[in-house]
Amino acid sequence: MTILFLIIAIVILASAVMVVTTRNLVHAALWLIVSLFGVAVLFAMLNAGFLAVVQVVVYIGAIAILFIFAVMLTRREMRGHGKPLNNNWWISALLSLLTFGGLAMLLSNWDGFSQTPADFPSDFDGVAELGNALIDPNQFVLPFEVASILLVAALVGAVYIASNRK
Amino acid sequence: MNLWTNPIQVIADWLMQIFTGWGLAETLASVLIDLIGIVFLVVFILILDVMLVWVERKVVARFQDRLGPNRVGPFGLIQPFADIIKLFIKEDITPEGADKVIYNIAPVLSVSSVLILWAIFPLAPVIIGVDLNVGVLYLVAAGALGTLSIIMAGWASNNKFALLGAFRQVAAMISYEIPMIVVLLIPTIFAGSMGMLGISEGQQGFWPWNWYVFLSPLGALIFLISAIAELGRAPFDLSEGESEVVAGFHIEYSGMKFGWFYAGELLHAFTFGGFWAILFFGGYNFFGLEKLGPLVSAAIVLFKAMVGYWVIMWIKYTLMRIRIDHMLAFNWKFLVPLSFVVLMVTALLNTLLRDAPTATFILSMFFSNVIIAGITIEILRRRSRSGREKVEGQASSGVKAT
Amino acid sequence: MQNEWLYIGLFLIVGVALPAASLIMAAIITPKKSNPIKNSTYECGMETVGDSWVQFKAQYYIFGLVFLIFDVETVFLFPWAVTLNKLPLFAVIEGIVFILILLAGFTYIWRKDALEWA
Amino acid sequence: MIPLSWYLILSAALFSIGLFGVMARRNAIAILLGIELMFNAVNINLVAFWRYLDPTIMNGQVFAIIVFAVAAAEVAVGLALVISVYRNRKTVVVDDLDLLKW
Repeated sequence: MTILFLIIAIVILASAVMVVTTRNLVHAALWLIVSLFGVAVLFAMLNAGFLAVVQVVVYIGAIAILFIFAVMLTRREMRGHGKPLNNNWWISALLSLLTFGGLAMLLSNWDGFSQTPADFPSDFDGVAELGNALIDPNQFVLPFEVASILLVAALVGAVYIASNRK
Repeated sequence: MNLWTNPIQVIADWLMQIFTGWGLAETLASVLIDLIGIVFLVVFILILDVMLVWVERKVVARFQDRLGPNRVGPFGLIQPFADIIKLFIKEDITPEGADKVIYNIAPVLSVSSVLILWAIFPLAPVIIGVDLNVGVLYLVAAGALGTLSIIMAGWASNNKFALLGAFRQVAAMISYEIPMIVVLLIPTIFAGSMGMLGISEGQQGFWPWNWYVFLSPLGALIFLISAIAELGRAPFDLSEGESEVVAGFHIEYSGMKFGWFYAGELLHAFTFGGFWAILFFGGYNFFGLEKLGPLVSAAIVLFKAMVGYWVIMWIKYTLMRIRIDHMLAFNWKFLVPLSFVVLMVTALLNTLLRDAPTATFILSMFFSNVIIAGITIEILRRRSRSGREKVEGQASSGVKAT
Repeated sequence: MQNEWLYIGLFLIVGVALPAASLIMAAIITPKKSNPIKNSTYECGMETVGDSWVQFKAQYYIFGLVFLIFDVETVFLFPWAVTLNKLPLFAVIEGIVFILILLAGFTYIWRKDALEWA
Repeated sequence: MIPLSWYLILSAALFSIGLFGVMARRNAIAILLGIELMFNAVNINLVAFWRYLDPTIMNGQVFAIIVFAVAAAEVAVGLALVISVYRNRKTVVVDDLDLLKW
């Protein structure tokens, strides 16, 4: 179990590094897929099977495809043509390292840092529970409907921006 | 428990005894047994796949009034094996400028995106890889990997035709995925479960009235149409418009890599025929025959899958290719609204009629679908009539002007 | 739960390994006599002109975009559909409202001709 | 079993890598890729907390799904903006997009 986690973590982080450093954007999008697939495996390890499958459906099936479409539409930047990173990349690297260090320090001071998992109920149907939580008026019915409105806003806005017909 | 009522469990127990006898740990032994089962299943599927090549060629020959393969072996049965040997020893050409790694990954991903569907394929209540409680979404997720493999193949080939074909194919596939996902919600609603076994059990009964095709005939139809588009078969085989983009995304592939694309497509068609049968045509339920034993159930499912595959072939070899703009318009302006309407009506009726007797439930579900279909046809008729009048009006006025 | 996904993982590994193994075997036994003509990009016998990155229509992106939005929406609907048999009427109405909001946006972009291919 | 800290450290590292991508990349699409990494770091945290604290309370998973919706909306609008900018300025390199500096 631990070994599996370590392998997955290394895959996720290594491909994430490839995402932010690769010159070829299609390769970067494919590395992103590898990284996100690793995250899906983590979700499955955490007993969140529904989220693992949704991760594959949404990220690999839709978002990655959308990225590749967008890269193809803006193809002039595809090849060579200068550096992938800007001139101040070392400041960014420093800042990211600082962020990581800060986060790690903050987290390690927290009491529950090395907590072990809670007992998992044996006959637990995550999807049904999720459905109940989403439409229960005392829980998340408002976020559920607001998510729909958010999606509609994104749909209308993005179509308006992207289409060249005025 | 004996070999007839639960063969897999008996064999697994027997293997378990052997392995633990060798001194293997219990967990390791169970993983090993799983692995053996998977390898057997995958090899079985691949052999089935080889036979599908023969079936496809024979059936298309009959559709076109030919004989089909009949030289190698009885009825040409050995023909697909000869084909495979030929593909296997054929020189493999990687075109110049291709992105080698991605170019080689794409065919593997293409076929494994189909193979992993069999992990949740319920051949019988006790013969199933694993009954995921998110089975229906797993189907969609595997389809997402297939889409990815196509775009990878098209992009890595460094060929204009391949890229264009891949883009068209992917645009069509993702578009038709929407009605498919929406329609997949319908069996989920009826069964109250996303698991494939739950859906199969929801359709139990001696008579086939409980099959979801009777509760939602429109759903079954939409699933079939979008499955065909997902497969990229005629009439939706845009990527293979020979006169435009030649062979589409796999134009640069040769030898065994092409072979995997081809085998993957056939297996995909068969698998979707199977899932069509499971989701809408009762799965392993067939006039009580499934009670005889799991092997009979498995035979029933495979038979139904073959029928579904035959329907997909029938459509493929009957209809002509549809232009991409017509195809996308048909999806977005017809299938998507229709599938959402069917979903909403189904959800509403399912709740309103929860306490009604079964006969009332089935009949009202069926007739609600018939009414929706009637209204849809009426709307289409009005629209086409007004469109025709517009065109004819212009034509007649044009005649007057001259 | 854990074991289910372990099984899927094993299946994925076998499903990738078998085709990959066959490709590797094929790569070992096939003849390798490449020459520039053979390796050139296929374009109906013509010399290839320019880059393979042809300019694509923005419409591809628009369809991808609409697909993404609907995809995420159905993700919300799956838990709803699973529990639907046990829910009171208003919960079903909530789901239908959810769909109708999205269909309203869909109708809007339809009216704006964003779904036309040409 | 794996302690919670491992997941948290992994997610912090993923977040930092994403942050680096957002700050250092020149191409606007690559910046959006970095943002996706950050979203996923958040999701790992949410799901890990759900699993480790109390699995019967679904808050973590519901939040994760909302993050999916937000990520989808962000990608859709973000890439639409990139395409629109590309159409007008013929570039997606953010350093060259200095319209507001005039």
